[in-house]
Amino acid sequence: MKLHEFQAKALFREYGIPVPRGELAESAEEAGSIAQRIGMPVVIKAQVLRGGRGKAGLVRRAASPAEAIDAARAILASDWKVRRVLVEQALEYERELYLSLSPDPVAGAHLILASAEGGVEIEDMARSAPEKIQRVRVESMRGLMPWQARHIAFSLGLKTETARKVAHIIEQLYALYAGRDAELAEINPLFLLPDGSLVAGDAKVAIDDNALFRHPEFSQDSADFDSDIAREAAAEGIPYLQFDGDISLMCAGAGLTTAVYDLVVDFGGTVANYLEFGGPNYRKSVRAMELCIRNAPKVILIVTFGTIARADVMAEGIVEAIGRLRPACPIVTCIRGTGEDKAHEILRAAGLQPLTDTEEAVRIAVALARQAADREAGETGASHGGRA
Amino acid sequence: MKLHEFQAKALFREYGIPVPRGELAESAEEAGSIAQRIGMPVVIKAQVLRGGRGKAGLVRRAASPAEAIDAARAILASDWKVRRVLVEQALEYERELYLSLSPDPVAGAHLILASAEGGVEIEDMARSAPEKIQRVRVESMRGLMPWQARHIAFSLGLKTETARKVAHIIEQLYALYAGRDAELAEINPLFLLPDGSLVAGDAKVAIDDNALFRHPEFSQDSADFDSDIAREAAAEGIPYLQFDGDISLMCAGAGLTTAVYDLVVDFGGTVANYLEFGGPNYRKSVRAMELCIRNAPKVILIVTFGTIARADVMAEGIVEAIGRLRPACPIVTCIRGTGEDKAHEILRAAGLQPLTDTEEAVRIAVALARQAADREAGETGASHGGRA
Amino acid sequence: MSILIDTTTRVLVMGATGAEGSFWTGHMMAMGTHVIAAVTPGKEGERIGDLPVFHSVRRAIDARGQADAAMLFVPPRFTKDAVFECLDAGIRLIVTAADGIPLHDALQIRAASRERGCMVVGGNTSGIISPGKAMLGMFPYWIERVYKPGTIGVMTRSGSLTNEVTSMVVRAGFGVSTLAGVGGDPVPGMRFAEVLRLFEQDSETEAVVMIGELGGTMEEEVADQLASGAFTKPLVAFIGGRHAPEGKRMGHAGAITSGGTGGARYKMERLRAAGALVAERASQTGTLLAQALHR
Amino acid sequence: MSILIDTTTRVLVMGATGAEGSFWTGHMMAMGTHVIAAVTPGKEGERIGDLPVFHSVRRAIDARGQADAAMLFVPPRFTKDAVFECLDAGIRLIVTAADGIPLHDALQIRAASRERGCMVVGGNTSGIISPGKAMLGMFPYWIERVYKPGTIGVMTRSGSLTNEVTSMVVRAGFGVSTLAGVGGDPVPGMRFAEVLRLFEQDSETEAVVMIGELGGTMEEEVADQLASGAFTKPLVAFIGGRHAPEGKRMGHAGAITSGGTGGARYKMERLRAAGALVAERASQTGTLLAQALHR
Repeated sequence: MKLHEFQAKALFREYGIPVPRGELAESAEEAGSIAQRIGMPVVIKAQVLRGGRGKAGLVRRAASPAEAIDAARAILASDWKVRRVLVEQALEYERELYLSLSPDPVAGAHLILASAEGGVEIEDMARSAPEKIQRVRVESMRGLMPWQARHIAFSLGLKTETARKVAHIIEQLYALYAGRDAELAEINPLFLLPDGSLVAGDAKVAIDDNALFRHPEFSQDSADFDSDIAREAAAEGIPYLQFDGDISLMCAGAGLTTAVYDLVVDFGGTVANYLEFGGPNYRKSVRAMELCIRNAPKVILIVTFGTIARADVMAEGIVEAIGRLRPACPIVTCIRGTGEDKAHEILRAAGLQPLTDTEEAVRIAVALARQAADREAGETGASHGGRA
Repeated sequence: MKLHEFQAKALFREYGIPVPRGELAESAEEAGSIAQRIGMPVVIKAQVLRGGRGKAGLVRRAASPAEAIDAARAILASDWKVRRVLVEQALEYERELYLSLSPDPVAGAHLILASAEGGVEIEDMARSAPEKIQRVRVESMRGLMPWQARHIAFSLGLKTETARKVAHIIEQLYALYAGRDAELAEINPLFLLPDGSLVAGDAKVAIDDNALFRHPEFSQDSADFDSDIAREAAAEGIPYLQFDGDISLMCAGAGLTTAVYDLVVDFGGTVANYLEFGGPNYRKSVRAMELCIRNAPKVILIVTFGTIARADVMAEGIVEAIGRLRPACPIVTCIRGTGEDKAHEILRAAGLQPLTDTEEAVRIAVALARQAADREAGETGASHGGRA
Repeated sequence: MSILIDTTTRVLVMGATGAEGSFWTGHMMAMGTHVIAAVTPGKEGERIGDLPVFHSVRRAIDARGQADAAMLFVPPRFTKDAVFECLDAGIRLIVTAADGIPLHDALQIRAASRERGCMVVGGNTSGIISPGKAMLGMFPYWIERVYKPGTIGVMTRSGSLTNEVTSMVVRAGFGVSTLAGVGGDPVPGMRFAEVLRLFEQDSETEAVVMIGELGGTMEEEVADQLASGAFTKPLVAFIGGRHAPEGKRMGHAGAITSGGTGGARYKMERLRAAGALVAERASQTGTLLAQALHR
Repeated sequence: MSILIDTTTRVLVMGATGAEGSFWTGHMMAMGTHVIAAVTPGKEGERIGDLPVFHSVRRAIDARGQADAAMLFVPPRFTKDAVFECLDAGIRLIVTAADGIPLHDALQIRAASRERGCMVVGGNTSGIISPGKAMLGMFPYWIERVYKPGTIGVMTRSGSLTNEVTSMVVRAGFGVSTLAGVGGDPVPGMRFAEVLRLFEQDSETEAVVMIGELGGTMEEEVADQLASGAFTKPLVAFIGGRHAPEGKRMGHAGAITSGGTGGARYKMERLRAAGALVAERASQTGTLLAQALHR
């Protein structure tokens, strides 16, 4: 679960990591009055979870409350569906540093990365100038030792007093990362101000979804979903991703669904959504199909090869769903695994053709989607010319 | 730092370990009204740090407020100098269990001991029926794992529901022990009540003195010292033990002072106090001697053999102390180590005889103490007959 | 013998008293797995069929003798504790089915198992199976169709997709020596490279099929192994997520990329460059295998 | 060579920039100890005499090469961190003078050093010295009177008392091969039994003097070692606290007994029964030594 910048900065405050003065605004006017209160200049930053907001013009500087209002209005009106902006004092800095904590899956450890040259993507720096990155591995059973924070801070080539402050921030960032089960805690940039103090310019924190039961203080914010359907799927515990293509995937098993996604694209189709109803959700056919239908797909493609997720149970559910939901689009089924003979009987009885080969099923689904598109094109008079 | 039972039980409450209802009283009347409030029967328990209060009659049961007043009065009037009593509901129990956490210095671990037969001294049980004690070692870097608490609880031969509660109490006791840097956390007995619930009958917790800087919530209570002199010495950081003999030891180095104590007893003398003014305190001769004099000793015996604790500095301090305090008793000095030649000059100039052999110094001190005792006996007309 | 398990492996099952646990424990035993005890705190004295239940791993081992392996049907939030209970009892192979182990727990499990030289397989895995010998996990009972005994080692991050791919392997006339599901989590207890090391030494394994996907670096580690000559048998790889959009988590917690590394295409290139036969589609696996083994 | 240290031992000093630390570091070097670097965070670039100072142990080692040993003049509350910094850098012998290390820190230090097969001597110790060769710690500079080079190994829990006893050893005509102060804490990093194992193997050590006291089980462990035949040279023991009252802490944090075990008399009996020569008084040490070595 990725946190918004303003949420991450609230955590920073809790752990004693300095952040700029700032407040959250939901309207341009509110942004203006916050700017007034904080004092000029300010930065207006879109609170979105997607990367690249800077390049998209969603982080703007303002030298007056009026400019702040304009900037906030422009950001809130962008096609990124921005709901909130963070209005923050704009700081003059001498230098930008980089700090992060993330897991090291091979060692079963945590990894501290630090650089005296922040403000750029760490991946880019890792490629272009790896020697500028200091790394220290933190044993996961033991946790961070103070000497590790000191060693990394003093190895950045900073003045003694600055290095001591960096060491302290590393300890606090680790406390946050470990205490809140984060999968990432990053400060980029960490500003070094002319007076020698350090302030987190940005804040990226992602909490491990599997550990949310230990942290009831976090709740998925409705703004964090790609769509309403995605939010409903999450509430149901159904893995779901929103796309804008033609074919709704309603499959069982993450690996298989991903492979089917690849085949759809290989064969020239487009995906409306990724949806898994296997594992613990294999009795939720009706709910799964309901979510798929909401995308008005041209085809629903069902592929399963389950062990625990019984084919017959899923087939029954699918037939029930069709009866209740009466989807307008064709349904392609390729259901195998435990109880597949019975499943195939059930599907046949409901007038569906039980396929057994994944590639064949995907090809048929792509063909059906194309026919539907061509039909729509014919109906609306538009021509898809080049398409075969 | 040993905690009183009532302090330890307050910690138990904080960590969710059930304790009997109870309150602290400083007078017999107060004990009576607490008994009234809690309901009969009650137990009145002297709050003292010495062991053996049960055998000394300082734990008494009362069936009425009047009995409670009498019991409290008797306890407060005992020669144990009891200042406070804990008035607690007296519980009917089916069984007494034992639980403790303590360090394992060889393994560098913590040790959980548990027994389904509590209420007796664990050392006695370890000798007489070691098979009745369950032991689990807790790795000090990793801490207690829940499985360890379950394993030990389920190995006590209790009913499932009781075992689950014991496991929980073990986890909480460990949380207290680890979280507060305890050197001992013991529940003996842990009552199993007829309704299946568990309640800590007694509570022994000792906090590591060296870790008190991490726990400002604990402060040495004036009642916890053997004497006012001991309290003042502790405030000064001077290791001190109160005895009631004739010879004040004013030595440097724990091992050497202990060896001198042995020699005094070997040679027929008695010790008034153990006092170390070596290490960081070697410039505190005046303060050290002041504390010794308060015991009105028959001799002050000074033995040192210091490396960092410089002999000349100590000798100067001693001479200064004598000048300022004018002790009534003789002073025997055996000062060696760094700067000893200069030290001996200083002592000689002040009219003291600088000895260099520890045994000789102790023999002289014992002889002087005996002469003083004989003199006193002569003065008061009493006879010490048998003494040589 | 096969890698990791065979008919003589003495297995202890934790969480075998739940509905799912008892079903699969029964199935494991029916397939020949030598299960010696079940462990569920508070249930000592009960039995699952003939299988005695104990309060703790240590008590089970005291009563039944040392176990070589443990199968865990334990909820994710209790998995770390269960794994450490097994590690502390000296069990050297632990398979955990739990889907949803907290990341920091998984890191500690990984660290502890490495430190002791033990193997923890999973979480989020169907487990491991040496068809015809033993099984630790949840593999289909219509097993012969996709898990025929044979000489192909399979290692995988997926469940259903493995059924799909392995059915291709069988259709092409091969069988499976051992199938090891390392699981779909970002921090698996045992990594492909470690399984591959065992397959390299296994005289019953002629070639290996790896079913990987986007995210993480496990497939890259295998490419390094091939490139260094540490693995000398034919390796056929299928990598899911060639078209997965960046920054999206494709079902498995571990199936996500960011910043350009860990993509399926990149993995495929690395593997090809290191000498692996890489299938574009699952259906090609059998053909590539036949090609690799010159059949 | 002597046990633990000699002239070739490469030593790093932490906390050498403080008044006490710099004094004793200078003294260590004057006595021939091969000190290669000092470590004090924030002071890199400074020098103590010729000795360069570094921010961290790792930086010191990167610049000066691996250290064999570290001497810590670090306050007790920072000792755990300093010890781990040294252990993590692969330093195999660490001496810590700190008096007042928190108990739980000491337990973790002990566990970590055991796990890695390293030795942590102390806290609350004067350190170790092989007279004429090297010193890690704080031993008198009027050293020849009580620390003459020779063939007697000394191990002790005390400081001043050791000066007293060792002066008896020298007065009786002997000298010291190595003196190891394990310290007066209840959880010493290195225990008598572990020092004794080294003395057993040391060709330069003919006999050992142990200066013990009430509390703990270190002397009993030595008795076990003698009884089992694991130590074959003469051992002379002096145990302080024969008359110490129960439940009183006699100066050293570790010098306390309760419940009847750990008393000085009990230790003396155990040692005598195991074949040690046990001095009732410190002054007997030299005589017993002469008797043991038939001189």
